[in-house]
Order: sequence, then C-alpha cells, then structure tokens
Amino acid sequence: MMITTSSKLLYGLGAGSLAAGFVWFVANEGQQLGSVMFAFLAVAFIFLGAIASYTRDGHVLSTDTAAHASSAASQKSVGRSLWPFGTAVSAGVTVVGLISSPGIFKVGVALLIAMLGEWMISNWAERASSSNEYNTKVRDYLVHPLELPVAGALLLAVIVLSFSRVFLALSKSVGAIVFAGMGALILFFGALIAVKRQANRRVVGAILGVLLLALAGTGVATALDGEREQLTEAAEEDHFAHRGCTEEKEYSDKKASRAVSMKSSILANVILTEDGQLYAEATGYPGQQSAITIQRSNPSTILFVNESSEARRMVLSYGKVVEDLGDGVERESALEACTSKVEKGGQQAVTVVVPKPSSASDEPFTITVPGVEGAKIDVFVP
Amino acid sequence: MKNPRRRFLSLAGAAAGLVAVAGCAKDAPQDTWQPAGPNAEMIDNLQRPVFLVAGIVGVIVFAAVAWVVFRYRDRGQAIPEQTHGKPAVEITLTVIPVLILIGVAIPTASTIFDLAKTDDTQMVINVTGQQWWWEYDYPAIGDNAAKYGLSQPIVTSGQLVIPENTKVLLRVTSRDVIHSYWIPKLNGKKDGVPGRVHLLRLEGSKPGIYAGQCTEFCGLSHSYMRMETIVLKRADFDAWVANQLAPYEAPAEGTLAKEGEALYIQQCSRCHQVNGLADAEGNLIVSAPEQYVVSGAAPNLTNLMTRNTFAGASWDLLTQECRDVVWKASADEFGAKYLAGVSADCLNQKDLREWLRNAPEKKPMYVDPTKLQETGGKYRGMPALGLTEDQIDALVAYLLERK
Amino acid sequence: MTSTETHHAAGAASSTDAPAIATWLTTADHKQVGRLFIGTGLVGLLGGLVLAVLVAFERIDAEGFQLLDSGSATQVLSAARLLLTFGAVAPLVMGLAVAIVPLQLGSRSIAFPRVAASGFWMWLTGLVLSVAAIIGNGGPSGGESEMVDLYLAASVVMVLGLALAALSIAVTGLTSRAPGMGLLRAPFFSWSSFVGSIALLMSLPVFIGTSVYLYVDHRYARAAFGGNFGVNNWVGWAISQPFTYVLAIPVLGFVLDAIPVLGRTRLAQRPAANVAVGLVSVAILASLTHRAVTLPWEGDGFFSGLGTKIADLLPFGLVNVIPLLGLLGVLGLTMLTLKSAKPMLAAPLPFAVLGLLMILLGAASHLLYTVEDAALGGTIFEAGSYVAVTFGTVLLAFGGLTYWGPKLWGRRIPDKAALPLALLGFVAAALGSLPYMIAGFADQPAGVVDGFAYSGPQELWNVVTTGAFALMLLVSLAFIGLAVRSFTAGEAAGDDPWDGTTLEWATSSPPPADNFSDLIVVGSEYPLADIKNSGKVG
Amino acid sequence: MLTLPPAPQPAPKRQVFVGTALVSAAATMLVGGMLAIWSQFRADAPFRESPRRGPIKDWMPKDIVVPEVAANMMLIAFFVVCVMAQWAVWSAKRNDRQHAGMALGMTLLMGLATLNAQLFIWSQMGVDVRGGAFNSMFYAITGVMTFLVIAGLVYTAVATFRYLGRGNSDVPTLSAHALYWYFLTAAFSAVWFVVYVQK
Repeated sequence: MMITTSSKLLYGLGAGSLAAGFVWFVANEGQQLGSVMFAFLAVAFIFLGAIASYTRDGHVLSTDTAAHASSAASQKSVGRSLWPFGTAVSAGVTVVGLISSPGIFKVGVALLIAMLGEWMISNWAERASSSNEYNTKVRDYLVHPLELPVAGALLLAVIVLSFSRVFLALSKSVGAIVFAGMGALILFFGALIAVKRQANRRVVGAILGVLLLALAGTGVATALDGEREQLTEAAEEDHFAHRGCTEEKEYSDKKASRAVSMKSSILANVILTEDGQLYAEATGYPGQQSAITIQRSNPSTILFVNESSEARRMVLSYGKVVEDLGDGVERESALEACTSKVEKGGQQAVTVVVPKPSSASDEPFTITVPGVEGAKIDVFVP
Repeated sequence: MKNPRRRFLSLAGAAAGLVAVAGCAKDAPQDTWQPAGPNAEMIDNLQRPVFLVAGIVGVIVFAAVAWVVFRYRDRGQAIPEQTHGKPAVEITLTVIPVLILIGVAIPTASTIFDLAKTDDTQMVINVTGQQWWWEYDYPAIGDNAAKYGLSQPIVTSGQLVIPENTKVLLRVTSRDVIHSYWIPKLNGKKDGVPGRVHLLRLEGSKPGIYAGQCTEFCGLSHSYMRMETIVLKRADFDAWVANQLAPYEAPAEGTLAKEGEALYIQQCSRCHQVNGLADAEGNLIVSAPEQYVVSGAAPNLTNLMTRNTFAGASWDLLTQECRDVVWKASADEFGAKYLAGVSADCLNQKDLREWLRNAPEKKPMYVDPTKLQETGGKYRGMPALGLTEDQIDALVAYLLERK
Repeated sequence: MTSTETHHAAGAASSTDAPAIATWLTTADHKQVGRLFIGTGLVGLLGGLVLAVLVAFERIDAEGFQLLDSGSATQVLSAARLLLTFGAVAPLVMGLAVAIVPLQLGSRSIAFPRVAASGFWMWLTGLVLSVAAIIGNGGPSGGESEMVDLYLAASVVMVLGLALAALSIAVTGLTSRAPGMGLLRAPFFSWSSFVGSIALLMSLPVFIGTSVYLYVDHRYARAAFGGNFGVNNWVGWAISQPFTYVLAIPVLGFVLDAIPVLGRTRLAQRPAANVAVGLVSVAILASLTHRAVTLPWEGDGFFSGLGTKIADLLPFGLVNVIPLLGLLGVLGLTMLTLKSAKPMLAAPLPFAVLGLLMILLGAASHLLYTVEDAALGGTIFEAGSYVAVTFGTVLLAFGGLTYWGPKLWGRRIPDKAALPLALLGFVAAALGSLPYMIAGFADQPAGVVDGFAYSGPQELWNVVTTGAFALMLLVSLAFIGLAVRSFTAGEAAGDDPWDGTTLEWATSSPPPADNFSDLIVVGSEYPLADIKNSGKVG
Repeated sequence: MLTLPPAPQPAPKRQVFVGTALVSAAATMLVGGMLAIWSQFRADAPFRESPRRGPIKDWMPKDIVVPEVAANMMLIAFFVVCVMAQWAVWSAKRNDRQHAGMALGMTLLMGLATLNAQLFIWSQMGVDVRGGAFNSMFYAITGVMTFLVIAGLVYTAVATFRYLGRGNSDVPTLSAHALYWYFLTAAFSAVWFVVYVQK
C-alpha cells in the first residue's frame, strides 16, 4: 500500500501547507514571506510523505518472521560514548570563540572535527565484528597513532606551561631551591617505586595524577598571580628596544645583545677597560682605535663591553636637533643613543642611524662613558 | 639553403664562433684575464692552471662521451645485459677526481686566505651601495689622516680614486638592498649587505681607469649601477686630495653660474650636498637625507666635474673625444689628463641635460606617481624636476664650476 | 512478562565499572538521556518561575516601586520565557518522549541514541550560554553587543540540540516499531511524539535560519533586523502562541494514553484521535509567518464584503482555527472516553484533564487575541494565553512523570500527595492567566513592567498573577521534592502499576539496558492486553 | 593485515535513510525559511531607477556584480555530484567496490569544487558584510548553504569510510548519502534562483 499512515499525515500537512501558501498568496499580496515559507513547507512535507511511502512507514509485518531479527526494533542500543558530549561541548566552545576570539574559535572547530572523527571511527569499530575485545583493538589500532601523540603533546604542554609559570613567579634563588627540591623528590619517588617493585599500579597512577593536578593547579594559580617583580619591570622597560637616554634602569638583560642577528652585524666594539680606558675595535682597522667612522644614514650596531668594576653605560652623542615650537620659541635637544647600565663583564649593543655628517655639526660626535673621566672616542660620519 | 639541418648547423657554428671571438676582445674594460694589480694577479695565477686542468678534463670527458655515443649507437642490436658496479672502475673514477680537486683546492684556499689579509692595510675607504650608485667616503682617521693628508673626510661617488701601489681596504656595505662591488681587473667581488661591513682589498699597480659593475641584482636600474676605480700616481693622488679639500668658491656675482647656485639651493640641496655652500644668512646648507630620500643621501656634488661620470657612473661627463684622451693616455700622462677634469668644451651636454630634464626617463626609478603609494610617498632616485631650459642652462653653468 | 534480565553487554564498553559522572556524560541509553532532559528541565522550570514571579511582582506597582530598570525588564521577561519554554517545557516533553517512546514501541533502543544524547548536551550547552549571555546584559534588548551576539549564536546551538532529539524520536517512530505495530497501532504518546517531532523538525530550522540572519546582521551590519531590539520581532514566535502548542503535542498523547488506562476502558474513535493530534501540528503554519495571522472583522455585515471576508477568513481559519479544532478533538475524545469510564483515583488523571483544559483555554483565548476587533494586540492578554498553555503543558508533563515515572525509576509517587498538587497547579495556572486576560481587555500593555495605567483594579490583577506564579513555583518545588523522594525511596511500583495495555509496561521497572530481552510481535492496538489475555504474563 | 572475526551485527538499515530524509526536510526549511525572509526583504525594498531596465527594486547595491558564470558552474557541479553519488549506490549494489570507491572519491572532489566555486563567488563579489541589509543577509544565506555543503562533504567522508571499512552491508548508507546530495542540489537550485538569478 502506497498511502501509509504517516504518509497520510505528511501528505495532509503538505496539502494544507500548499493550500495555505496559495491562500496566502491570494489574500496577502506583497507578503512574500508566508507564501514562500509555505511553499517550502509543502515541498518538505510532500518529500517526507514520499519517503514514508517508499519505506512503508518502516513497518515490519508480524508475519514476516525472517525480517524480525534484522528489524530496527530488535537492535540493541550502542554502548556509552564520550563523543556526543564532547561534540556538544565543542559546539559551545566554537560559539564562545565566535564571539570572543579567533583563537578560541579555531580551538572549537578543531575540537569539533576531532570529536566527530572519533565518533565516526568508534561507530565503525563497534560494528567491526561481534567481539567487543577485537573491536576495541581495531579502534585503538586505527586511532592511537593519532590520539596518543596529541594527548602526549597536550600533557607535555600542561606540564611545561605549569612549570614555566611557577618559575616565572618565583624569585631566582627560590626558584633554584624549588627546582632542586623537586628534582630530589622525583628521584626519591622514583627510587621508592623502583625498590618497591610490587607497588600497586593504581596507587602509583593516583599519586602521579595528584602530582599533575597539583602542578597544573599551582601553574594556574601562579599564572593568575603574575610574574615576579623584576620580570614585569624588565618587560615594562622593554630592554629589547632602545629607549633614549632619559632614565637609568637597573634591570637590563645582558643577553639582549646576544641575539644572532645583532651580533653578526657589529660595526664596532667599544670596550671600557678595568683601568678606565675606552677604545674601539672597528672592522677593517687593526688594533685599538680612538676614532671610528659610521656610514651616514645606515643602521649601525655598536657593542659596548664593560670590563670595569662598576656598572657603566655608553653614550653616543651625534649632535642636536632644534625644534621650532612656534612663536619664536625653539627647543634644542641632544641626539644621543645609549645602552642601559651594564654590569661588569656585561655587554650591550645599540643600533643607531646617524643621518647627518659630522662636518655639519657644531659639536663633535663622540662616544663617552658617563662617570669615567677622559673616556672618549671620536666618531666621524662622512 | 635548401637543407634546414645544414642551415641550422651553420648558424650554430657562426654563433659559437662569435662567442669565441668576443672572448678575445683586447680592449675589454671588465676583463678578468687582464689583472692590473697584485690581488687580481693572485686570482689570475690561480684561475689559469685551474682552467687548464678543467679544460683537459673537459676535453677527455667530451671525447669519451662522443666515442661512446658513436660506438654504441643504436643499430638494432640487443640491449646488453644491465649490470651494476665494477668496483675497480668506480674506485678509480672516484679517486682521480678527488686527487684533482685536492690539487686544485690547495692553491685555491691559500689564495683565499691571502686575499682576506687586512693587517697590511695602508688606506681605508668606506664604500656604500644604494639604489643605484656607489658612495665612497675617505675617513679622516688613522693612516688616512696621518700619511695621506686627509685632514677632512672626502665624500665622492661613481669614481673611486686610489693611489698607485697602495693597499687600500674597502669597507663595503649597503643602505637598502644587497649590492656587490666588483672591479674585475683589481680583485674579486664582494657583496654590500645592509647593516654589515665586508672588507675588500684593492690595489692598482698601474695608473688608469678600471671599470666594474654592480653584480648583485638590486632592482629596477641594476644595469645602470656601474663604478670605476681610478689609480693615480702618489703625487697625482695628493693633488686630487688637495683639490677635494679645497674650500668652496662661490660663482662670481652676475654670472649664469650665480643664478645656477640660487637654483641649486632651491631645487637640489634637499638631497645633494656641496661642501661649504651657505645660504644668504651664512648657514651651511647640509643635505637632509633623513627627510626626503628613501635610500639615503644623493651623491655629493662638491667636486662633480673632477669625476668623469655621473648618475651611478652610467653616463660620461666627457664627450667621446675627450673621454678617449683620458682612457687612452699612457700611464705617465694619465694622472694629468684625469686631474684636468671636465672643461666646458669637453662636457657631454646631451646626456647631462637629458638627465636634468627628466632623470627617471633616462634611468628608471620609482618616480611614477602611481607607484608613490608603494613607497609611502617618497621618491627613490632623482625625480623629474620640471626644469625649464633656462634653468638647466644655469644649473649646468653652476655645476661646471664644481671642480 | 517479568523480565529478569538485567544488563546486556551492549556496545564496546560495559557500564558497570564506570564512575557515576562518567556514566551520565557518556550514556547513550535513551532512558538516561530522557532522565537528563527531565531533570534539567525541572531545574529550568524553577528558574523560569522565579523570574516570572519577579516580573509579575514588578508589575504590581506600575508607577512607583521598581526592582528592575525599564531596560532590563524586557531582558528579564525574555529570560523568563526562554527558561519556561526552552528551558522547561521543551526538555520535559522531549525528555519524556525520548525515554518512553522506544519502550512503547517495543524497541530495544531509540534510533541514533548518540545523536539524541548529543542533542541533550547541545541543548544544555546552548541554554547555559544563552542564560549566561542574558546575565551578561545580552539577549533581546541587551545592552552588551557581544553578549547579544552570544545569545543569538547560543540559541542556535540550543535549538539545534532540540532538533537532534526530535530527529531521534521521529526516526524511532517511523522505523523502530515492533513487528506488526503499524503506526495506527502505536500508542498515542508515541504517535503524538512522532507528530510533534516532525512539527519541530519543520519549524526549528526556520528559527535557526532566522537567528543566523540576526547574528550576522547584528554582529556586522545592524542594517536589516533592528539590532538587539529586533530579536524578539523575528524569533519571538518561538516563545509565544501558537508555537507553544507545538511543544505540547507529545504530552497530548499522554492524555490519550493515560485516561483510558486509568479509566479502565478503551479510547473511543482511535483514528479520530490520531487525526486530532495531527491537526494540532498545523500550528506551525501560524508560527512560521513571523507575525500573527490576524482577522480584521471590521464589524461589516458578512455579505456586504464577502470577497474580502473570505480572503481574510480563509488563511485565518487555516492557520489559527485548525490547531484549536485538534485540541478540541483531543478534549472531546477524552470526555467521550471518561463518560464510559470507571476511573481509579490516580494522580495522573487530574493532571491530564486539568492540564489539557488549561492548554485549551490558552489556545481559545489566543484565537480571540488574533481577532483584530477585540483590540487585544500589544496588550498583556497575550501573556495570559502564554501562561495558560505553558502551565497547562507543565501540568501534563508532571502527569506524564507520575504516570511513567514508576517505569523509569521503579518506584511510584503516592497519589495522595500528588493529587492536591494537580489541583493547586491548576489553580495557579488559572489565576496566573485569567487576570492577565482581563487586564488585557483593560489595555495593560505587554512587554513593559512600569508606567502603565488603566481604569480598573490594575494592582489587583497583577497581585493575583504574582501570587499565582509564586504558587506555581511552590507547587513545582513540592512536586520536584516529592518526585525525588518517591523515586529514590518510595514504594516499589512493580512492572505494571496501572494495569496498562501497551508495551512499556511489558518490561521490568526500571527496564534493563536494552529494554526487552525478546522481540515482541504485536497483533493489535493493545499488545500487552493481548499478552495478558493469552496468559503468558501473570 | 588483520583477519576479521565473523559475524558483524546487522545494522538497522532503514534508520539512516529515514534519518537523512528528515534531516534533508529540516534543512529544506532552514534554507526555505531564509529564502522566504530574503524574498520579503526584497519585496519590501523601495524602487530605484536602473539605467538599463527602468525602475527596479533597490535591494542589491549597485556596485555589486554577481559572477553568474561561477554560480551556474556551481549549480552544474551540484548535478554532477548527484550523478557521482548515485553511481556509488549503483556500483555498491553490484558489489563493485572499486567503482563505488571511485565514485565516492569523485563525489568528494566535485563537492569540494562547489565549495571552491562558492569561495570564488565570495571573492569575486567582494561584498562588504557591514555594508547593509543585502550584504549581511547575502553572507548569512550563502554561509548557511556552505555549512550544509560542508556537512555533505563530511557525510561523504563518513560514508566512504564506512563503506570501505565495512563493505557492501552499508549500501543503505550510500543511498542515504545520495539522498542528501539530491537535497543539497535542490536547495542550492533554490538559492541559485533566488539569490544569484533574481538577486
């Protein structure tokens, strides 16, 4: 019979929608929304009615005993699975990402893909054979090469991030002590487990789990608390950028100038010796120089090495600039490039562009070290 | 000719012959086989035996290939059994090239180290490449000041002037992109890399002009980026230095050149510098490269007419006739001819005027107004200034006095 | 049939050694999914009622006292309706359907169990995010632009979840019936769940599509849909009549199933009942036009402007009257059945009858609302209809819980305790809706809580509704408490507490993981009665 | 290679098919509902003078040009996808795994082609989403359509995976899969007509 019960309903609703659409079209001229909507509704209902007719309502005859075993009603439910829940949560993350940040959105989409993929594979694997054990095995065989590295990477990321947050929050000396203590603790536990070989796997697993949670918890807590004062101050100072010579700051990173790109392009080393002598070593000039030449308009990097016992800074003066402030008022300011204070044995580079020739300046261009009498290198810019 | 194959063969033969003959040019200014200084000679002494060895190997290989091609050409015979490996042959054919390469490597490494020596430097000159010309500055420090009378730095461009038999060390760098400095008759090439200083020895043993060309593709007008190195006898060099350091002489009042000076101050001094030129209030006019020019300063024009070229050594300031006089002068006479500079009679008016009229048309640069957006509104190279012919007359008159 | 079989080793993992929370998170058992829906729906109900009380309280003193400022009033109103409709009614009804329909159909499982489970979690995620967005000053008329965006996107997820659950139910109804069970032989709750699910599947996507428009427009352009104030103009239909009837369709089947069983009789005119339920689903037509289909009567003589009249009447009749006819049909059949019945005094009975009456009241009043000459447009009358339908549906859902709860938990709710709750709930529903209808005639505006005045005891009406909402809140609290206590420590129900005729009573209470140990072949509309008569089950 | 133990459970065959049909019908309403609102907005738009065609609805901004060739190619590609999906069913019914696999691969490829066409249309039209009613609604409706196509591609991937992993017992899944692509083609035809042709 082609007209089944449900198709009666669906065709009926379809016919109703069609009628409504027609009536709407006639009665409400210009109101396209209803007409179009009802037309689509009619199409959908009639399509469903056709499907219902085609599948005969999915009816299994009571007399067709051969079909009973394969009927949908006789199928047992599938087992439990995390992926439906995961999919929903991923959808939530995606939505939140849509509103807040592209990063979260991408994480949400990635999660969604991962969850749906897992869902698909586990659905397939569960029906691979009649043996659950075997099904689990094929699933793992298929998915573990993907799952385990990702899970491992995530675990590692949690550990590394937590560690780094903890140590960024602790002061340098305390950090060292904590690091040593933790190392000893790990060694101790490892030794304990090694000696007590029959240790319960669950107990060991539980301890590790608790440790991981504690580490992650401390990591989150310290991350929220912020980094130690010196680091925040150093970050504010922004020692990676040259910031003029107005203030002398304490925390400069001695290693900043060790960036490969900078160090590979040093125009001259300026060295302050222990006895307060200042000299330069410039490429192309043998030995110690008391004058250097800097090519005009070229970014040139000069490295200051402090071998004296006090913290010192290098100042490169290259004239002055006069600003017209209007109303006949002019402001004169010196053009200077400086390192921050460098401790004994430290070095720091400064990159400078000198646009004007030294001959055009009233004052000579020099490199000096404030506080050291007579320490001066002449700078020539052609 | 009826037979296309023969026709092709004869054409190919003609082309090959042309290439071969071109290699034999006697008067090739950029010939690597005609060294004119100890550094280039070191290279020449290395390349001749290496070329000989490589040539012999090449002939042997070509002959062997030709014999194999002919001997085993397809005559319908069965393909021989494909076997792999004859250890004796393979080892022999590995060991022989290794031995040859070792033989080549020893003098090569030794030459490289010799060429990199800097401890015998007598004079240091900074060389800065930019799009598309070379700037030379002679720092007034160290031996330059003490032994060569450079009481002030000299800045010039296009032509590098060095004293004869002097170990000059170039500190090569760049203001924008990578360029490469190469005077084939004096030494090998060296890249000028922004932010870095590379060292290049230069020494000329015979007075004369030695030409070169930027050898690292550096943009639109790479082919217009040339350079010449002038080797002068010591006395001539001292005269050249003295002239470079001579104070500025303003043109006489009422002359066309005086008009040109005013025009220069108004139009050119933003980018170009003439040392000692002062404005009405007596303030020195110093170029302001940081404000207007993308790639740094424009060439210093203080002694333009002592140089024989302009615009990145791409065009001669001398007419062909006068140029030949300088280029073909004997070693003894060369210094005097060169130091004479450019006189009004010898001035290559055509090219210089074209240049002043519309520089970017002569040497392509980013001055196309539609391209300005790409450069942030800044010109690169010399713009078209829209000068009238009268103004050009005045400027030429002014520049002619820059000796 | 006393099935002693407990757990089948179903699927890949067995359920015995997983911790409790993991069990709930990973379940694909439709009974558990249904219980999740029902449990969270009850929580949502309490939340919605609290907000409803708040808004009603705010209306009492229209001039002076203010708890909420005028801006947030719309938001709280929307939140209350969101929670009542999509946070309470929808999950309660869908939860019952997910849990019971496969049992009724003699199926061992719901179709696409994991899709159903995912549907629940999506609905929950979306609902939580929607509520969070409203709390963050989002939602309709929200001031925080990003939170409005979040509300729109989250409501899409929420509705998508419901649609997935509806998909599972509809496919189950269409494919997973026991051999021999044609759709006409299916129990009415299954039939009405099937019809309701189809109706939801045809209407919820329109909600989703409109929300996508709203989202894109609100986030980027604000050119077409009126920004945050336009939200309710475009998707408000989903929280008002007649869409509220669509959500109630499944529980109409509860009435049609429970009354004959509790009345110890058979339903008169079974096919008519099928048709009546089908007619109610026509309600989606009036929902999807995005605006009320109204009837301008204009007081002219009927024959003077016949053409216009017909042009007005036909669409009106098609989309507005037919669902009401369906509801009337259900009521009529129920009454017809009860006439010949010897009803037992069981709690589901009053819930069924009183809840159905409330829905009918709401639907009938809404029909009045759509007649333009009644001049009710824009008045609080609409809220009266909403309260009647929604509370009526809640009562039916409560009834469904008392009726099928024993099957799901194995213990029953004592009738004595539940009966008064049904009556009190009815009182609350009536007092919560009728005063608003009266106030509507007096032109109390809808959607605002302050600054209105009309001749009449306006404070009285609003005090009464506030009290009624508070009463409904108490009734709900009491019912939840009673249900929790009964289902955890109550009297054991036995497999077939009501002497039922359909297959859900043929398995143990609670049913095993796969519902039935053997496939039951069905020969009539009353398969369990057949089995009992044949003496197989004692 | 693993040797398979015997007797996989028979799958409920009709459910996937019926489920797909219901999803298709629901998605029809998704697209249809959006098109209905689109039509209403266009109908409500005021008139403006067009130099070529006299007064037209001021709905699509003047400076937007629909790349009709790309839209038509996209439509044609959809029809090709349907043929490919049906080919997979036909082959699977005849136990021809090679051809079924190839057909599924082609389905995926042509599906990706439609996606590519959509991206092309977006980039060609260069509609600014903030520009007005037409603009935001254009992205909303084409975006939803794209989402449905992506869902179809995922469906194809799942069907391929299941078919290749489980063999011919999954023919009903392939039929359902083909059904979904038929629906997509119908839905896109509607979108094509309303959005790209009528504009």
